[in-house]
Amino acid sequence: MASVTYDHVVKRYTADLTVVKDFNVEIKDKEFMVLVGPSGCGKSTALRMLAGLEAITEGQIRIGDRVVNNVAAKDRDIAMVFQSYALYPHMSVYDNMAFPLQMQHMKKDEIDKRVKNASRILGLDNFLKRKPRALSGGQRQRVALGRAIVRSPKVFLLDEPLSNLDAKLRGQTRIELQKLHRDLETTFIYVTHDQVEAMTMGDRIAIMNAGILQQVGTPGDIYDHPANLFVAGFIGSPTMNFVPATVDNGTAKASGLEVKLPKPVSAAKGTLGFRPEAVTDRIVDGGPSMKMKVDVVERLGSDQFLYGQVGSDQVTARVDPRMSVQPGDTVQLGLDTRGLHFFDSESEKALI
Amino acid sequence: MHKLWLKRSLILSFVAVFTAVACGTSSTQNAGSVKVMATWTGAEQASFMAVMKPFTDSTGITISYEASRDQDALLTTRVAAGNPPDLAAAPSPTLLTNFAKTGKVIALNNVIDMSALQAQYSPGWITLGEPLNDGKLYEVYSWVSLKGLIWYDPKNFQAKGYNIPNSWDSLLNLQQTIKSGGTTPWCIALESGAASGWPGSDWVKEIVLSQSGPTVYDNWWQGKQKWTSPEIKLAWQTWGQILGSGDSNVYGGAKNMAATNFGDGGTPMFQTPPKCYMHNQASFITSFFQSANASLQPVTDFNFFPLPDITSQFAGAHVVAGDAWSMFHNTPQAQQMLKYLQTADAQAIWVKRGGKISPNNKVSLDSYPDPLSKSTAQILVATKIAKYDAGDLMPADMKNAYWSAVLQFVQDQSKLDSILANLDSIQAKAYTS
Amino acid sequence: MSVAAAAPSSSVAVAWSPKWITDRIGGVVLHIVVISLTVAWMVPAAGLLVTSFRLPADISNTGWWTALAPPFKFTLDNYSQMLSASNLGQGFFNSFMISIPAVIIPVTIAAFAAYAFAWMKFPGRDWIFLALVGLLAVPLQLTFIPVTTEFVKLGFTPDHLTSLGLPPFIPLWLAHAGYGLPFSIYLLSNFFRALPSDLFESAEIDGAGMLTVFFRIVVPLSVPAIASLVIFQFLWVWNDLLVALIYVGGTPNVAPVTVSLVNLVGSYGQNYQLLTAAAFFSMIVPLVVFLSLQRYFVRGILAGSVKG
Amino acid sequence: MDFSVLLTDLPTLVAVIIGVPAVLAAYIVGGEYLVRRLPDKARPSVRPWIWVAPALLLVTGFLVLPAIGTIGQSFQDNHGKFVGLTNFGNQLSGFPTGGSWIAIRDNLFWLIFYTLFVLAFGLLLAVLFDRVPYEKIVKSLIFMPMAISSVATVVIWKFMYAYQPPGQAQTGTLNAILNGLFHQDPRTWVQDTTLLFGLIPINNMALIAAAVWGIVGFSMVILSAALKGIPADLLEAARVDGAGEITIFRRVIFPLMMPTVVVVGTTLVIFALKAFDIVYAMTNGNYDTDVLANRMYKLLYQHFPSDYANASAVAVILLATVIPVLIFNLRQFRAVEARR
Repeated sequence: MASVTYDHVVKRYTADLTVVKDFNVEIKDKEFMVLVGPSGCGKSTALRMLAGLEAITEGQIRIGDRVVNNVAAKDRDIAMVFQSYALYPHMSVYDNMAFPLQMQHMKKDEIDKRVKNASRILGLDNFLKRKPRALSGGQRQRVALGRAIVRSPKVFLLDEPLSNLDAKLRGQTRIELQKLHRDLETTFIYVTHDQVEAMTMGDRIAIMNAGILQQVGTPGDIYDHPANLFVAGFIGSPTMNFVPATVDNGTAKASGLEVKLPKPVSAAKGTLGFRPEAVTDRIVDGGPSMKMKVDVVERLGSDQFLYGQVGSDQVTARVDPRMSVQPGDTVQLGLDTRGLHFFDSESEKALI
Repeated sequence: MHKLWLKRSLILSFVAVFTAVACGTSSTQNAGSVKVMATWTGAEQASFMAVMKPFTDSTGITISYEASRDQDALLTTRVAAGNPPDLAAAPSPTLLTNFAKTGKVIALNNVIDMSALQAQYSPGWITLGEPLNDGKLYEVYSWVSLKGLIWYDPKNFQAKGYNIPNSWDSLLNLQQTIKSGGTTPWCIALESGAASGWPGSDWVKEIVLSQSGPTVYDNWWQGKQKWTSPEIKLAWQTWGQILGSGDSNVYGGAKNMAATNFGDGGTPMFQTPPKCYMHNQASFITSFFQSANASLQPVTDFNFFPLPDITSQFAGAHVVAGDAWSMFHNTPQAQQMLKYLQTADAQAIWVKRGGKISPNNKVSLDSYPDPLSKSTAQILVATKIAKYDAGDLMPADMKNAYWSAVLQFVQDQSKLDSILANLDSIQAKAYTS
Repeated sequence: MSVAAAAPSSSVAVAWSPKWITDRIGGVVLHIVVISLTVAWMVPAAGLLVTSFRLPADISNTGWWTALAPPFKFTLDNYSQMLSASNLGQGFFNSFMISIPAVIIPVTIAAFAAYAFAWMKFPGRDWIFLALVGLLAVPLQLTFIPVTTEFVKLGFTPDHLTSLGLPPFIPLWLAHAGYGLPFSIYLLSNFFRALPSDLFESAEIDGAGMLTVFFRIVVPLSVPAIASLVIFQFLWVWNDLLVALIYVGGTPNVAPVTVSLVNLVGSYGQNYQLLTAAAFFSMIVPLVVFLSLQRYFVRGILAGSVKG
Repeated sequence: MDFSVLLTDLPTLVAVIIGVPAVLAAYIVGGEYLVRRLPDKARPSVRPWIWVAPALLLVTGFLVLPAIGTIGQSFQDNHGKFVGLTNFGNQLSGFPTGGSWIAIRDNLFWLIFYTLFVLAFGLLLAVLFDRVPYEKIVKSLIFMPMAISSVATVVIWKFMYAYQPPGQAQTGTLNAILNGLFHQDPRTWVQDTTLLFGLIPINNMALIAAAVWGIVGFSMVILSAALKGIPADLLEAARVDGAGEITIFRRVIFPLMMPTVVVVGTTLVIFALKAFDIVYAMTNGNYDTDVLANRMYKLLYQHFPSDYANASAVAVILLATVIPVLIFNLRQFRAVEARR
């Protein structure tokens, strides 16, 4: 088992097309690391460089202590699950899983043992003789996983493995993957554009945008302390409320809200950020409050979301489901300052 | 040096793979063999092999025979590549003469028995083999054929009381008589794939020879007589008389002439009632008659008379053709074979099998298997003026244009002047290259 | 883990519904169209087949269809004459000895080259590929003299090779390969290019070398394209006359069966009716090749490989 | 037939069964072995050349060098003297009937009608046959003409086009139909230069039809293979979406088959430019049916001594007409490349 280190890694196709810029991450041994970001952010390229499918323009990638820049893909001791699964259509499930082992010239009975073991873990026992075209999407996905598992690689790479599954299956598989990670005790690197997958599965998350690493941290860390406006907006659903504000004497002023910042900031202008759950129906005495003209009410049973106008800004609030509100009502809401963020208008960096 | 290295390594690399099997496959032919290329296929191939059998039996020399009707392309490529056969026989000397010009064939004067040749062949056949006029023999003829045979069905002639015409005028009278009887006198078929038109060209050259004589004929194929000259034009017009205006003397008219294969040309003669009474073609046509109608017998069902003389001055003039041999490698075996082929004994073998006539005087008329070939041979022996097929002596461009001109002429005889003018323009270029 | 059943839901058409009726009519029309097109296409060949059982006299006097009505006057003459053609057995053997390598060599070489053109990067790739396609247009007749001239200089002639104990057909094999390669590479590389790249990458990570990827993934997945290429190349080589005459010649020990068959006809075209029987005789082998490879033209060979 | 040769011709037999595969395998394995010796970095730049080398070598020897020689020859006379564009002048003078113009015109007919018909029929048959359970049988029947040698094809079409004068029993299939069913006078199909629909002389069309008949199996087989490569679920999805069969063909099947259509189309265009066999055997260019390849053949082999100079000029004209097709291919090729 091994750690993975990206050390000032750059991927440049042409002089003016750089898809990964100065990428630095250290992924610990046995860690479940999720690379997340919108499509085209360079996360897949970062993964493919690690897999050995793309050349590294600058910098180093290390697996354990070994620099793998010039090591062929097959010698990196990694396994990869493709978004498309990339199953060999002319081979049976068994042969698909046996293929990487045959490539290592492993003995027949050892191959058999490993394939049987993997198929038991994945519940594929009854399908070993089938061809991929006779399998459902979820089964194919598990064959793809199986093909990676049999090799017991040092590092497991997964490139959006759930995106071709339907919602229900995706939920299940998410849990199974986490279980698999625990069982295999291997480093997992998982690429996705879905922040829910990232939040639920990752030990740590690395968020990328436009080829640049934005923030690395545990899900909780990133949720509570986003490093910048992008991360704050990307993680969490519904998204964080952003209202433009001016700062005067430690107090931020927005169109419909005034709040004393918990910490002094140097900027005079910026964006106030607070998650919907920080906006409550409980108003603390002396605490900040706001008037919301409610446009839409969403009741989810366990939660109730209000979407409306505060001053000239759009705000979402998560309130007690028992509170009775109708669209068109104007309600008075409080703000929990513990969940308050302030982002610099220029750098978009979090100042609070 | 470099080439040699390349050659060796190429061969070695293959040898390396095949060493296991390259054991003692030495095909030892003590007497050697001769590589021969000719156009005889089918039954003709069998006849040629029969000719060569006594030779192989007595000398032990084997014949490696390659037959192809694509001889023009094949032999041209072989010669250009430096890999020609030892001997080649061609149905027309054009190709061989060209190789003589470029020094690719060997003069035969010291190869064959010239005195025997002179004793046994009429001088015309020997002169034909000296196309460069440098006193050297490049081609020698083994078998020949006579053109200008008018085929007819004696039963039909008898039924109508028609007589064999013995003069040109009586031929024209006969065709008029037949026509007034409501039947077209002639069957003519010009289709011959890539060589379409040649049967009509036979008509024209036979008329030129018989009408204007050998000097005009020779000048004509040598490119010294213009196509628009009065003599040649007259020959076409004379053929036009045979065709009749708008080809009305020919069964099916222009369309049928163009669309019918020369091999099927004579068969309408044998329908009842006959569609035509006469058909001009060389002697090979009898095999087509019999293939289309297996019950037909020579002499009783079909016979021929030679095309009547046109100008009395040139009476007994006939167009002939033949199979010419040339030598590309002067090996002892090839020499022996060529000497064998000029003998009466060798030539008589094929003569007896039918389909060929020998140019050798020593071949007895009794060798001919049937009355028709015998009378052909008699005519040939009696021929006062024998001239080789003019088309085959012309440059290929000229020959092809000549054939095409035939096709155009039968479509519309009134265009004769422009057709001949076009032939002149080709003549001006074709002989220079 | 739960197993998501892949139960195909078959929809049962309701009999006599308007859709059911139009479907039925559509089906009947389809069959009529397919069968009549096929029959129309068969007419010329059927004419040849009937003709091949007719006497020469009938062939030149009446149309072939008249033979289909009484009195039936069919004959096997053409076939028995054709089968007694000189050198037919040797010609048949030679044809196989020519055709098999003349298919294996170019198809193998083309497959490798096509893979390189489709999936490897090297300078000038596109231009070389285009030039190859352009070479399809070179008239073969033009190449005979320059190439055979070099072969003669190199001792690459049937006689010389035989004297070395090598097969005399080597020049012909190479010629058929050279002439067949542009099309072969063009066809295969088009097919290879359509294969999903994920498969190659996945195999690469799995530890497969280029050769393994090629033989275990590319080739099995390209079976339809390779099968059709094999058929075409085989047909061209089997039916070839001119290239064989040029590169090995028409002597009986090396000539392919096409030479024996075409030489049935006399130099004036006598007995051309034998070609009708010959056509069917020489067609047998290519048709067997076609029929036996037809099972490789399967649907959806890539199904299940990518996408869910 | 005598099959005793099987025993006598042992070296050839062994070469075919063992030698040829052995040489090929030795090259492949040896090449890969060499590549593996190389440093990691050098491999990707060396390997492609090893893979394409045998193909390039053979093609260079058999096609490229002769083609270059031809281009050189086209600017020289038959004695090797440089004559500039004289040969092309010969071929391109006398428009519209002189030089090569008739052949160029007829090649244009071939280019349009042969390509169009073969492609259209091939596509139609592939799509229709795909829907019937007896596909294999009908495909084999349509394919059969491909297996007939060109010599026999010519015999077949001579029977189709045979002509007897009006009033006679027709022996040609087409004239029998024309005469028997439509009560029209028989035609001399191969000689008749009347325009068909005011577009193309009947005899040119007759020759093209014979060639089309012989080659449709080719386009059908390749297009059918491409058709089978289209995932069934895509078609099902389209059907579920309510698309009619024609719409499905136009919007789903045809676009997906486009790369293959381009390959087949390109090949056919080049076949049309090289048309030779049928024309040579049936008319040898008479009755205004000449084509460039036949013209070149005549100059080379029915012309003594061979007129290499003019034959080369004709060949270069033929080769030059391929360039637009190549440019189209390049664009298609780049487009596919960009998509992946």
